Amino acid sequence: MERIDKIKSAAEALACVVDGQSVMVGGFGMRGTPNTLIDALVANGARELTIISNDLGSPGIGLGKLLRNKQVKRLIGTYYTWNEEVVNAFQKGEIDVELVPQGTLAESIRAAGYGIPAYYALASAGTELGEGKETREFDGRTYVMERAIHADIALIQAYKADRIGNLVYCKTARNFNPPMAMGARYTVALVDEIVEPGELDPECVVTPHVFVQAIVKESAL
Amino acid sequence: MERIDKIKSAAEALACVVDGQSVMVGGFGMRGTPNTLIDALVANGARELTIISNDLGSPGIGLGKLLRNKQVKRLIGTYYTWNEEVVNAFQKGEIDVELVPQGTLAESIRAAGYGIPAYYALASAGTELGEGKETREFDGRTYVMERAIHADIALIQAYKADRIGNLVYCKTARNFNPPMAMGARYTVALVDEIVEPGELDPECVVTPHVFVQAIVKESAL
Amino acid sequence: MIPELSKDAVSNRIARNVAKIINATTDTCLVNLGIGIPSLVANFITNKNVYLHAENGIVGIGALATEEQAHPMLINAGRQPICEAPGCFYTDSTLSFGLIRGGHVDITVLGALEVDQDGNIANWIIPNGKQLGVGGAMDLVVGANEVIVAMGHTVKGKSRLLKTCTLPITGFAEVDVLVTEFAVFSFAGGSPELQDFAPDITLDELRSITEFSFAVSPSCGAMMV
Amino acid sequence: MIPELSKDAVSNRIARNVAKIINATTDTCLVNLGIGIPSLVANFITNKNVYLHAENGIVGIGALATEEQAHPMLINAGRQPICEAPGCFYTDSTLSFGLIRGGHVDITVLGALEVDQDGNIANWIIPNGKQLGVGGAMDLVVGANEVIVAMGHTVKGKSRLLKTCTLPITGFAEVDVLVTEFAVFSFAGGSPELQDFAPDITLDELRSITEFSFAVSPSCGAMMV
Repeated sequence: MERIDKIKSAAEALACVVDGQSVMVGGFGMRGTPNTLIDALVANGARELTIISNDLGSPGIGLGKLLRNKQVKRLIGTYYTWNEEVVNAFQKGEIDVELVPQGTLAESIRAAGYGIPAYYALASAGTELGEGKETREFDGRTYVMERAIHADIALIQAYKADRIGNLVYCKTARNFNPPMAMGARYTVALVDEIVEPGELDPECVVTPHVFVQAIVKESAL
Repeated sequence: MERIDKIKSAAEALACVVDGQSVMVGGFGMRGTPNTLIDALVANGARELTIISNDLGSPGIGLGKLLRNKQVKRLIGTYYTWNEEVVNAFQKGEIDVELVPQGTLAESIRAAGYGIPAYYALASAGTELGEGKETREFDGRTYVMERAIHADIALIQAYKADRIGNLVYCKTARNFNPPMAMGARYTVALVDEIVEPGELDPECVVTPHVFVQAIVKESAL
Repeated sequence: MIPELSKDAVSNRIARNVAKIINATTDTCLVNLGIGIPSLVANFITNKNVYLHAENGIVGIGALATEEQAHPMLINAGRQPICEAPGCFYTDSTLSFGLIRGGHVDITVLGALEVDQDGNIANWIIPNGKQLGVGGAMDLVVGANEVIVAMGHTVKGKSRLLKTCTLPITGFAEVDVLVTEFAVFSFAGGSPELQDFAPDITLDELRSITEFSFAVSPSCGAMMV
Repeated sequence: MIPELSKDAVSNRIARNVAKIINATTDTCLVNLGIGIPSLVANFITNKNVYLHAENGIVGIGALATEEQAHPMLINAGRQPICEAPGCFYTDSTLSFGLIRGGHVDITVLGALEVDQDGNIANWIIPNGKQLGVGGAMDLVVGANEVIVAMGHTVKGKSRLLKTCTLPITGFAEVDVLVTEFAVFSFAGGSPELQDFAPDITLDELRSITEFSFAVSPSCGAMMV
């Protein structure tokens, strides 16, 4: 049997996204954000989405486009101060926002990929963000139980892929992309360059091909 | 202030080990086992040690030396069939052996490094190895609660270090070495080669210098 | 008469029949090969969408290495020297088992001491025996989507295919397929159903060396020998 | 009279006095620099055993980058372009926060909205305000061994050093040191003790813009200005 081809156009790769799904999107402060895939998601038009991401870009930029296009129902993330439209929409009750400590967000997504249903963390215990979470003492300190955060789809950005989907990243554009690749059922990676299997150093692969279902090459490059 | 020098002889690096401590030792099937550091631990002579490792090498070889030298009180690991002296000593009641599923061992050590006191895993639920462990249902399946596994000292093997302690590994000699570097208070890395800071690709560092307190260069090389 | 096969013949026959199942998969497929007979399966994989995983930290195992090819730091979970396949990658034990625990391993091929009619598997300890080690077996049986057991049909003339396991259990009702040198059973329906058996044995002979009862699939055919 | 300092002067003065504390450490020291004033601290670090961490995934930050030095994919947690220090490494958000949660970060320098006399810190939300984001603040205050708060002493003439925080708390009794443009307080004893204050302000003036009561260290000296 011939090798399955994971390389697709952005539109093809996102054709399966439908209303109401949860979508993890990599990036931190506009680095490592898969903008071309976000554009394809805007074109796809799926609504009522739950977006799981560190931030929501800036007004009308990056993930901010999804909010302007009314595709967002709920946000799970850490920092929306960079996009005042999120703050406004939240205060008007137009969207739900679940703020999660940044390390908890990363670890809960990783837990989903690693088959861990729940773990304990110190962050947020006793604070407003920890309200409603089950607590438990270990060695004299109070922890909250955190559940794994799964998603239907992950949209990530990487520097290079090999043809089967192994990925490497560039500097601080790595951020949430590797755990998100693991936390979703279906991961689309936007990359600057595609090479043959064997051309990436097997000691330096950051995201294994196992976690990547579709590869989209950045078209402007 | 001058930069602190982490490069030491094996004897210097292990001088702090005393009776009764817990020592994590990297390696799987004799690859990635820091043999020169094990020899130094034999020379140090500390007794009543708890050794946390995947296996115990072969009779009289690798970690098997510690057993012959009567330095071991307790083993926490996954697979001792390769060393019949462990099986014999366990059956005679000379040492305690706590068998842990291999993935649980790795994850519990990693949890120690990541500040996670406990998490839930499927492996061993309902089996003899799961006896006495707290259980809990998530989404209809029964999990056991696993606690982080900490150690006083980790002895690991890597391929190259830079002078401040960033490490890269060689092929399947990597195995338990990276999580163990994180799970102990004091980590000694045995390496084949030492380079200057900046000579390792910052995208490819596997164990960050933060986790390495002493570097020992393999003397035979 | 039940043929007496050499140890090598048993191992190779089992490995080839396991490989046949894996080669027939049609999507990308991540496969973990355990210690012993399972590691031989690597030599018979021809499907380009199959990637082989060893829990000591590699995905993308090629064939077992010859003495000239062997690299001192490159082994499988059974400590055998192996080759790299293009696109392979190395990882530590944490991610290696994250692949398993997280359900990303499609198939695991494991040796066993006993399998019973409920699909229970025992393969981690013989109390007071010479085996003391669970390795990755408990992680694999619960984590992998499909569990294929590869083991010799009998030990010292006694069936290892039992009504009820006598040894401590590794995983409950986790066996999906059981391949011995004489038969391939599926547990898809919750109890063993014969899928294929060896042309050098009769069905009656097979029953005589199999303690558990089994159904016979309407499409039952011949194993590769 | 209390001097009116420019925003830049406030920021730089605070950053220099935080750096002074960090430069005085004698072991290897991993330091996380938060958004805003804390990120300026990078420019004043001279101790070779200090390594700077940004939670978006780098350890080994050099100075803030000039326009010519800036790399499009290299920023700190405040989205500012930065330089690499030799021996730096990149990681993902998981390990980056493992360093924090696991207690491997020796010092975190954080901005804040309010600090109170019990060492509570509020810095993640202004209800119905323009700030909606916790970022890494909650992970940092509980994970880092030492929490240094770097913030302007007042906002619109009102003290941010309060008897009791009015905003939702980020972490309870976690503040170890508080540095403003006019004073350095230690919370080692559980309540604020003045360590140093600015030469351009009197102790009475300092009390007049500080809501919480504080002790004065016997060795109290002058801040760097």
